[in-house]
Amino acid sequence: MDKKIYLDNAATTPTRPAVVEAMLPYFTEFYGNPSSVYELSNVCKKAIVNSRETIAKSLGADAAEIYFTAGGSEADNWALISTCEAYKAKGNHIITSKIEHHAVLHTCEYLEKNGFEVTYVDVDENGLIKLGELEAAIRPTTILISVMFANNEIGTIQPIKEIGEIAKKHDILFHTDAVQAYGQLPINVDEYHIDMLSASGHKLNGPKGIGFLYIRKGVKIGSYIHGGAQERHRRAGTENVPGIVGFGKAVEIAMETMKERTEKEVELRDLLINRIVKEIPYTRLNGHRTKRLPNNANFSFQFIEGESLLIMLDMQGICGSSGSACTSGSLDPSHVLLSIGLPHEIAHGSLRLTLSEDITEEDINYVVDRVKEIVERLRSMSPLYED
Amino acid sequence: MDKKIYLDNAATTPTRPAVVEAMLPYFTEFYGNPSSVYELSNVCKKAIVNSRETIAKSLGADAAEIYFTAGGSEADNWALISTCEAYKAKGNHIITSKIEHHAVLHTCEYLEKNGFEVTYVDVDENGLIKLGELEAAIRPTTILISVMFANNEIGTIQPIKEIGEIAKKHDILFHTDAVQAYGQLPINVDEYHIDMLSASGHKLNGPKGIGFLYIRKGVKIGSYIHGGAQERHRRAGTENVPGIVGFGKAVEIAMETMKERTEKEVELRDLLINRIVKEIPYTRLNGHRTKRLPNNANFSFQFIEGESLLIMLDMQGICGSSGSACTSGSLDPSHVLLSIGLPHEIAHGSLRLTLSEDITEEDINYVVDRVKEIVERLRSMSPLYED
Amino acid sequence: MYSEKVMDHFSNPRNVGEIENASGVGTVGNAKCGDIMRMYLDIDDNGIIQDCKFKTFGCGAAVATSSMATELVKGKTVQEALQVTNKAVMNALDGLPAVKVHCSLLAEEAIHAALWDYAEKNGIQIEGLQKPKSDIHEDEEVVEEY
Amino acid sequence: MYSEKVMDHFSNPRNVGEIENASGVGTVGNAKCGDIMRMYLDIDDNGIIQDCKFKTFGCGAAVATSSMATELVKGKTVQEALQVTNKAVMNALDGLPAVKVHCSLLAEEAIHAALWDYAEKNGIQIEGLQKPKSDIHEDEEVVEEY
Ligand SMILES: Cc1ncc(COP(=O)(O)O)c(C=O)c1O
Ligand SMILES: Cc1ncc(COP(=O)(O)O)c(C=O)c1O
Ligand code: FES
Ligand code: FES
Repeated sequence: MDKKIYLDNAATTPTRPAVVEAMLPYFTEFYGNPSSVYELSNVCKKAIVNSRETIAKSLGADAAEIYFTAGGSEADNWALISTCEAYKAKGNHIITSKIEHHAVLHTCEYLEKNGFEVTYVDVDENGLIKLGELEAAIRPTTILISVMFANNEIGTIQPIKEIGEIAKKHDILFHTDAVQAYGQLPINVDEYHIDMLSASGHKLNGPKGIGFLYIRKGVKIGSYIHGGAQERHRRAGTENVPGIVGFGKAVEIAMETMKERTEKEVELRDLLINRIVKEIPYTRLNGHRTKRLPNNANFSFQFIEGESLLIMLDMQGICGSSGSACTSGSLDPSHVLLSIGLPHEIAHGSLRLTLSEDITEEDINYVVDRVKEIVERLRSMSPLYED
Repeated sequence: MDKKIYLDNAATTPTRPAVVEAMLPYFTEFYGNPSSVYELSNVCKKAIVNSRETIAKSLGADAAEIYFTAGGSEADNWALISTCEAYKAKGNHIITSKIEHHAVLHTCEYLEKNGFEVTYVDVDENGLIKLGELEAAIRPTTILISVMFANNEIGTIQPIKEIGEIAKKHDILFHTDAVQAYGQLPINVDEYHIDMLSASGHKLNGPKGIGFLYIRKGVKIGSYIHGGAQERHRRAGTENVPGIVGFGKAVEIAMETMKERTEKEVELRDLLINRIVKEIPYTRLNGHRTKRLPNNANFSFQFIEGESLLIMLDMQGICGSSGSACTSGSLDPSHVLLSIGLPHEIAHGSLRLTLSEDITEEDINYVVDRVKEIVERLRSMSPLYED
Repeated sequence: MYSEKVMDHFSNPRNVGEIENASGVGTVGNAKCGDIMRMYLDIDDNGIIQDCKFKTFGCGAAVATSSMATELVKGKTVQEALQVTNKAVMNALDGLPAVKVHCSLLAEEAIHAALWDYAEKNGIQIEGLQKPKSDIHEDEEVVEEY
Repeated sequence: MYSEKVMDHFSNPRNVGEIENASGVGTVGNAKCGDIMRMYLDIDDNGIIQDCKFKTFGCGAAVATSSMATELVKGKTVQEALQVTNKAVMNALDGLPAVKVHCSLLAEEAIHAALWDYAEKNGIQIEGLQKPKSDIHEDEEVVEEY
């Protein structure tokens, strides 16, 4: 296919050439195990220190508060499960939202099976968490609040600072899944009163299979992967040195380019949103109009189904994704779209397009034109659409 | 430094250039999230299938029984903790050995804190598990036996088939940590009655940060990392596609070259062992003389301490490691060396040299000469050595 | 993910549309995934299916199986059409991924529903045809193949 | 891991060896890591340390701190030698990794032990010197720095 317009940057991103470049020497040249004594390993040790410092700096954190993991899911599991273990003497209740990623929701279900209680706070029609409901859910036994920084499907950015303040006021730990927000939005863990934060390398043009959990000093959670003394005894396993180096490089670039990138993406995102909503009838934008990730657009087209739409877009060289999770083994429509109040059949026909800095205005116009055609075509095939 | 002889292949290995080559396209070209719908992702999906099949074949297993993890430690944690969770109705007792890797031992300690009982079976002076003791330790409540395939420090290969038979006879699940053995020894999960097996990519010239857990069909353990539907719903997290591809390639090469490599390594390992033991007084070989990994040699030199030895070897361009764990944050001497009966101060002066196929006879002779000089020098500085 | 045949029938679906005054119309939905399929049959006096059209709100597999199913029943007798099972449709499409098997059931059921409608309208009974459920629940465990 | 100064003193340790008929000899061990250090002092009639030698069974930091400690006490009075704390030795070596701080304590204690032996042999009391433990237990939590 000639054309390829990748608009699924919320699913994963290409690794930047400069990131791959930075990683390469650590495969074949500086391959030492960082725990070893010899010089070869010191190079690796230093490379890890550098990445850790770059990341810490990006969050206003201390290097000793950054713990590398295999990705966002592990970081989420760790934060939730180990907090419950460590603080169970204090209580057995945690609060989260209905629109968290499965890495949080399924971990909560697991915790529920193990004697913990979870309150899933509602969101409004824009996907914003209801702060009053959140605060009202707090019990004397509440040990953790976990709310995502920004949603992966609809892009809505939560009032993290306000949530952090509520947590702090009630002396409850606050974890945020920032897998989508990190690298896209400025984050300061002190300003937002964040105690733990999850992030993943492959969402910001870093490599797959690497992430981190920020753990504020004083938060006494144990290990989730037990074994060797890596990561200050808190996360066992030989360090993924190339992954850590690549992650550090990706963060460095993401922070440097954030401002410029955001400006460009917001402009094109808004062009995309405005044209689609105006030119295609029976269409709604999902997520908050302005409190949304700079690169996220999410639409529901009535009367059609997401997978068909995606395949047809793919045939036109456009990569997008859908709230419809048919293909990932589950047939339920997106829990996020249902939580913001969409009926099943409308949630079913949704399309998420997530931009990158490489997208041009021409791309966006091409995409809108194709989406229009395809939606029309699918509607003409739909038994629900009577024009 | 001119010379570099890397003899720490049990700690980690350089990633083969052919492996890096195989990975590269998956960073920048085929970067799709394998769970997505479009064609870009199908390439990734297929690449994962290929790696999975290569690995399954190498073990006589089914592709659907291989679950990718972030490394050996995660695989060990998963096997132990999730088995305990899934089978706790049957019992709360597990059996392991005293010389397991910390990824198993510390996980056992964690389980003990959570109501499980663990029997740590002794090994003999060669590091071989005592089968009689193992079988005698079985209780009606025993749900799992976990014994490593080969030891990472002293290289001793366990009678895995016999252990598997005992487990089978008593209808107990059998897990083996094969992180050191996989790629070095032929393994067949059916012949050895293995129900679960852990392995790690970076020990066989694959990338760091990728491993797998083999789970026999019918073993009903749940997830350890909860979240997305990846890995047949059993291990959440966006797949580390380049890592999986690299791991597959590394396994392919390791299996093809195993026979030849083993022959070469055994010959040079024996040259190393024979010269060191003969030419340096007050020296012992640790581990079984023949039932040992083809690339492993482990010595204790009386009156000297390991770290000093390692640094001096490094100055001569030789990378090795020591049972002494001073540098990894713990000051206790190796639990493995103590378990085979070494007194503290002798365990302290140990040296592990682990070969690769790139090592030559000339290298070995150079290494022996340097070790001789350095041991002599350190002894002359030692208050324990009165010549 | 999909075979070439599936992709072909998906991108160029045969027999999309409606039949006015059709001999039988059947609509079925899958409660689990929310997808819906409607089949129109034009059956002549000899009980031969002269034409068949469909409308589908569903995934790629749903569109492709609808399309293939219409092709398979055209020209067949009512009795023959009953043999067009979801397996037959899948085979004709060179298979479907395990998670997509239920989509092909939708096609089978839609044909049955249209035949049922035809039988009711004409006050006849078709041997072997049971009243189709309007919702397809599938209880088999879905296991992905690798 | 180690500073250049540590590496220098490790690779070329000063004052390795024994002093025959030393004025004072002290041996201390760290029960935790199993390492052992022995210091020999040659002290003249004015209480000036004329010579100092050591033998060490220990890690790189232990060797380097032994070596640096001997350098620091040589030529000093007994009272001055008491000021050669582990901190002073570490500073002179441009620091040590956190896990290696205890090794420098070994050096401090070994000097104290040798001074104690000297005092006992000569029936004198050295102000500020306490009977050294032969084993150093360190209870501080060891936290690695990144
Ligand atoms: C026997 C054994 N098990 C487990 C591990 C842990 O593997 P990884 O470091 O890949 O997590 C290692 C190596 O570190 C090992 O040698
Ligand atoms: C919000 C959110 N949390 C967690 C994850 C999981 O991250 P990973 O796939 O790196 O484990 C993702 C992406 O998959 C995400 O978007
Ligand atoms: S018809 Fe619903 S997923 Fe295919
Ligand atoms: S003296 Fe024991 S570790 Fe340094």
